[in-house]
Amino acid sequence: MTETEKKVRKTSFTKALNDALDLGMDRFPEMFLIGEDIGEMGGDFGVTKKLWAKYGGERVRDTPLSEAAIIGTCVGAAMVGMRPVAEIMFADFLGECYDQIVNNAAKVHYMFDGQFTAPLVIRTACGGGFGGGPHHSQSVEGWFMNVPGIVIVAPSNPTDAKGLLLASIESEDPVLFLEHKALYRVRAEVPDGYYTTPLGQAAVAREGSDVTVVATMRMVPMALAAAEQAAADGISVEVVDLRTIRPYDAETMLGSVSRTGRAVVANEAPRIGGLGAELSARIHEECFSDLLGPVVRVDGLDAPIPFSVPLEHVILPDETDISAAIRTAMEKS
Amino acid sequence: MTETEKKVRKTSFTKALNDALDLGMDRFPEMFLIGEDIGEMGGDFGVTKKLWAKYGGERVRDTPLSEAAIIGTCVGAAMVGMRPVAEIMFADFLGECYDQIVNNAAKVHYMFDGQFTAPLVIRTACGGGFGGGPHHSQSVEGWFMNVPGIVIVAPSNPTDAKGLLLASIESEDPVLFLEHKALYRVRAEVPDGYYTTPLGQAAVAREGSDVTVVATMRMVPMALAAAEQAAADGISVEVVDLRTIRPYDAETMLGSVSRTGRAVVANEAPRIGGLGAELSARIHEECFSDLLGPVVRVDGLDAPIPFSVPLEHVILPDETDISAAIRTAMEKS
Amino acid sequence: MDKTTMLGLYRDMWMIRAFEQGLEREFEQGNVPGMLHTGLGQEATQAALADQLLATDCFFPDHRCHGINALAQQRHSGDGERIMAELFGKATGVCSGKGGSLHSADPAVGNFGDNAVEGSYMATVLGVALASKLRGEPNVACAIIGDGTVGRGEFHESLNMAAIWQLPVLYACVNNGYAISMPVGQGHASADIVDLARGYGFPCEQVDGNDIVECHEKIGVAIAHIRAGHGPYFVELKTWRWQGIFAGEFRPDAEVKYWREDHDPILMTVDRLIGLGCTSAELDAIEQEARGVIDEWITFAKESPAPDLAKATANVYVNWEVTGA
Amino acid sequence: MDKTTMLGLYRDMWMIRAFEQGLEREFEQGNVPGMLHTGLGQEATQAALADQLLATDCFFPDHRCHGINALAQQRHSGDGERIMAELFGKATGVCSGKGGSLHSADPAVGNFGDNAVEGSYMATVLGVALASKLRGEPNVACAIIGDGTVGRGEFHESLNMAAIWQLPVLYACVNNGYAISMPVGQGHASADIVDLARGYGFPCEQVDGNDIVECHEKIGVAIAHIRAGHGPYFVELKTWRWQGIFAGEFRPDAEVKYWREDHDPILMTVDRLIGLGCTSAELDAIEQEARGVIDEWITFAKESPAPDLAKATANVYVNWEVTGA
Ligand SMILES: Cc1ncc(C[n+]2csc(CCOP(=O)(O)OP(=O)(O)O)c2C)c(N)n1
Ligand SMILES: Cc1ncc(C[n+]2csc(CCOP(=O)(O)OP(=O)(O)O)c2C)c(N)n1
Ligand SMILES: [Mg+2]
Ligand SMILES: [Mg+2]
Repeated sequence: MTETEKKVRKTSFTKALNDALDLGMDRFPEMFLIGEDIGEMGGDFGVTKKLWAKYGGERVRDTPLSEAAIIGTCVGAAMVGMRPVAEIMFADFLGECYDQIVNNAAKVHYMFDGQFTAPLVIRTACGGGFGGGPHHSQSVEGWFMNVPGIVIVAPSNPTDAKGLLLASIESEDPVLFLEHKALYRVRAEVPDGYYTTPLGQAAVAREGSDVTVVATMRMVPMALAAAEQAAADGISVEVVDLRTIRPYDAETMLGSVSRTGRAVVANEAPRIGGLGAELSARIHEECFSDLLGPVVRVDGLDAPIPFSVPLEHVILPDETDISAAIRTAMEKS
Repeated sequence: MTETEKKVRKTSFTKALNDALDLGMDRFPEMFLIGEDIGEMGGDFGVTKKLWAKYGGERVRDTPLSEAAIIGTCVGAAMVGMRPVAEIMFADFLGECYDQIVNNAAKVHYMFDGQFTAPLVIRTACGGGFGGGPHHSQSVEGWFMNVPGIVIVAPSNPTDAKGLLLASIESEDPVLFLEHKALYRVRAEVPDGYYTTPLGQAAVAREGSDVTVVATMRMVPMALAAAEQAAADGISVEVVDLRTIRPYDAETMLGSVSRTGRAVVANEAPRIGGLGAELSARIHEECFSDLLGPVVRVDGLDAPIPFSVPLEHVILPDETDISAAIRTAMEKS
Repeated sequence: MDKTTMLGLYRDMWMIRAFEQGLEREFEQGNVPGMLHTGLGQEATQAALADQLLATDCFFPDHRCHGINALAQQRHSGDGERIMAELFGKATGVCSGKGGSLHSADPAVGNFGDNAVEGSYMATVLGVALASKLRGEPNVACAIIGDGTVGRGEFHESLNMAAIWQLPVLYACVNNGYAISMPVGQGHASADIVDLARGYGFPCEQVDGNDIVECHEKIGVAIAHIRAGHGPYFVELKTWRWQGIFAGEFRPDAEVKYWREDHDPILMTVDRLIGLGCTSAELDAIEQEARGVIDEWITFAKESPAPDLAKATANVYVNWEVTGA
Repeated sequence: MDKTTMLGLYRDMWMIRAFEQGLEREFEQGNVPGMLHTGLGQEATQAALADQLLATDCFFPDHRCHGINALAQQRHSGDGERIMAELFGKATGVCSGKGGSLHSADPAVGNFGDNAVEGSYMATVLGVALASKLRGEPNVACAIIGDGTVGRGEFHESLNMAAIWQLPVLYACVNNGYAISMPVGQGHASADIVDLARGYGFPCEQVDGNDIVECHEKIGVAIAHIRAGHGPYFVELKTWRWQGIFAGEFRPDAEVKYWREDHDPILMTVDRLIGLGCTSAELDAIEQEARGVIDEWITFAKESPAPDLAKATANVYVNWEVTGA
């Protein structure tokens, strides 16, 4: 936190994001919100509630179903110094504006050699677990991991959500801000007022000495629960919450693994070519001699996400999978 | 090869692909070609030359600049049993039809539980090294690595190019077929007539015993050159040409590394979140006890690809980088 | 329209309404997972389409199309209950529960499934139509799209490509006045979607989507045109959706009254049928019969088993097996 | 149009032609890396735009827009040679050689750079225009797009959004008859792009893009309309490109003759200027002067150093450094 201690109050993830947007809109006259049904309706998940009434339709801008135009508008506005924050209703729809993100937002700063910046934020609801089916449940960080120029932020709790969103709004780089749908209702103590949580820095969510679990978003509370369980079995688990996925905080992650000698990386997306691949590779490459055994990946099965809830449970990883991975990490070493 | 030995003749990569398309069009009445300027003009890189004259405009179909509609058309046609082969002029433009590939082509078979298949092929020219700049030079396999349901094929030589393209045309699964621009003019002995090279199978391009280099596309000839160099220094390098990137042939790769105990993975895309991450993670995880040292990744720097040729050389990996990686792999163990 | 046809459509509209009302009830009770969008209020549009599309045609339903899905399933395959079961995520569903409300398909009845990325099938439909054309088959490929979905770039790519290739595509644009909370006239340069479609040079027709007679006739004309090989056709069906989720709160009372009371597609048909000599009792019986069938479907869906867990990793690829973690 | 204005535009057209011809020569000699598309034959469209867009306006040039880039650079910053240097990939280029022909930008002169994914800036332009609108600045945001580029879905998304928000966007559609090898009438439902634009309800104008007087006047009207806050404007500029790469082979002789001989924008202007009393010698001098300037620019570009290799990893992120492998 960049400012002095604040009063805290129990706040939901959704409300924490809403507060961040409100504080940002208040502080930055160049900021505006844009997306489908974010105005009077307050957004599909309620994250922009009341902001339309407070800031008006010019700055809280409802759009048609034109995802490419939404992101293009953000890039253009950002190129001339505005601070647009877009909402793409479901992360699954980022395919509609993939070009705008990858070839435009992520590259204008570089290809014109610094003459433009693209200080925009794309907020989007991701993740499964609620019977949303194949087009409303995906974890999309893997789609963007190989794209230099983009920042990917992925909070796991309300406190970080607020601080990271404000840091994203302040960021001169384009940010893809992932909001896991299963976290929206989670409540925690969130400081009042304006504060930022720095981008590119992981947090040690729990200290431990036997094995490091590196996790993101909904995998973090699951990892913490698994850690609690493991503690009962005498295994001390350190949980690293990555918070920013790209560029990620290798130092904290590698430092932890060097100490524990064992690592689990947990992520909701399919295994092959996902975030877990990058983290596992990096840990192995840089902690090779410290590792007591191979890194264990926890992730979704290599399949789309089915509608039927019991089938969805087969595909998505959970606390049990993390517990099993912790055991494997202990056994293999 | 699935058929008996053929007469071979020196053929360019481009011509090998052209032959494959011709043979496919001849054999499969359900096959058609679709894309920008693929008709009378024969495609931006000449891969569809003469096919318009031979098969006519109904089956060799020029389109407007509508990448999403091109791929959508392919998916729809494939769902009713056609075998469309699309050309997306530059891989960089796949962002325009990302949704169609990821949410449609890759998922129709799964989400409707097998009632449809999507036997389509998307051919596209990828890769850098010719001053194409940030929007005509990208390696895009990383964009699709985390997408279950899609097959990614990436030939490194004319012989494979032909056989893999015919196998892709035969495939009931949707195939993203990557053609590295720097390979188009490469010539090799290519068998006459129809043959397929199986998808999902890597090839050992050179046998060796000290270190395994796993490479794709243009990195394969570079790896072979580096291997030749290394041989002069007494290092025996095995080169595995992955050929299919998703699903990839773990068995061949892991088998090789188990024997050599050392691995280099070489890929032209930026390092973070790229193909190399998946391969490095997998090798470490599965060959942990056989590895004499950490896997070394060779890839592009984490940046877009600049226009200026000397700058582009800074970003893209080459033979020298592979040689250096081989040395590192030998030293670190 | 003759009385028999109208009675058939009346019955079909009741099937849709009963389906959606039953579903809504089950959803509220927590028996239907995921999200729910219903076609309540839009029954005429769906009944008119379902009545005229053949099993050999193709339609891409949108998120409010349970009704047309069920009618097609019932008519061409005799097992409408499998659409209901799909929405419950059951093994007996048309996609074994893997698709759900937003992805129910059965090619045997011409149902090519929704794509929950709204509008993406405006591109897909081109391929189905092109295949028909290349094969010389007289099939119609129909994309059912909402007014909001017209915002997507694929709208332009699709209409343009259908035009230049003269593809057998029927665009059935269900203009119910809103995209979630966005009024059609605010989200588009024109509240009349045909205005955006006319530039492509093929016939565009605006229809009262709650008037079953007009719907049926105009869709019939469009289908005949397409089937005869004369290329694409755009029909805008002006209607209104009951479902209040999100958008409900923003709609003026007078508008609600007009559409729900004065211009309800079923009530309008009742008036017509009475005029053709039907009795209230006769019409009530049709409603009750529809409700009875739907109740049976719901029972079937509820009592059906969940899918075998092995289904979770089935059919990712044709040529490769996906195995557990 | 008065003689002074016309002479200025005549000079500008020669600057463009000399630039492109010089570039073409250097490209053939292997001095210019990458790909090359030229604006030869389309000089009037670019000169007319360059003359009326201010440094505080914004334009997104396409791949044939070296000319307008150079004119804007020259007029507003006095260093047109930096556009040439960019095409040679040199340190002195407007983007230090990182952008090249397809990505030359300098916001100080209103040049927001090409996006080599054709048409993607039809979306970007909305944001620049929206910013002007929100800030109450009377700036015009212009997207220069080819006829082929109209195929992209963003065409629809952009025109629709510009319309509903009444954004200050000038769509300058350079219809040169082909997209690589695709004739405009085969790639689109209409060979007249305005037909596809009219549905959005803002003014659309079709212009002889080789007639500098008509171009200048009609673009002037459009810009005045936009600057006055009356929302978007679409201008279709009918022209023809000389460049034969790929497409050349497919164009009928009569068409080539018409555009290159009978309807060349420079020759047409010569006739007009002679009519206004200019002498051949006077006009020749203008041509020679332009050629001289361009030769200097080429020399400058060739003699400029390659970019510092450290540039390769500069400006990936604002907040993070990217380091070597
Ligand atoms: C590409 C895309 N953007 C946004 C959504 C979220 N969404 C689902 S339905 C809907 C409104 C669609 O409006 P319309 O097409 O008019 O259909 P209606 O619900 O009114 O029948 C939206 C925005 C989506 N599914 N896909
Ligand atoms: C999205 C996309 N698709 C394809 C291309 C390849 N391409 C470059 S220029 C061009 C033709 C563009 O035609 P038009 O807009 O008419 O411009 P012209 O070259 O005729 O001036 C194409 C297809 C591209 N750059 N971007
Ligand atoms: Mg609607
Ligand atoms: Mg053109």
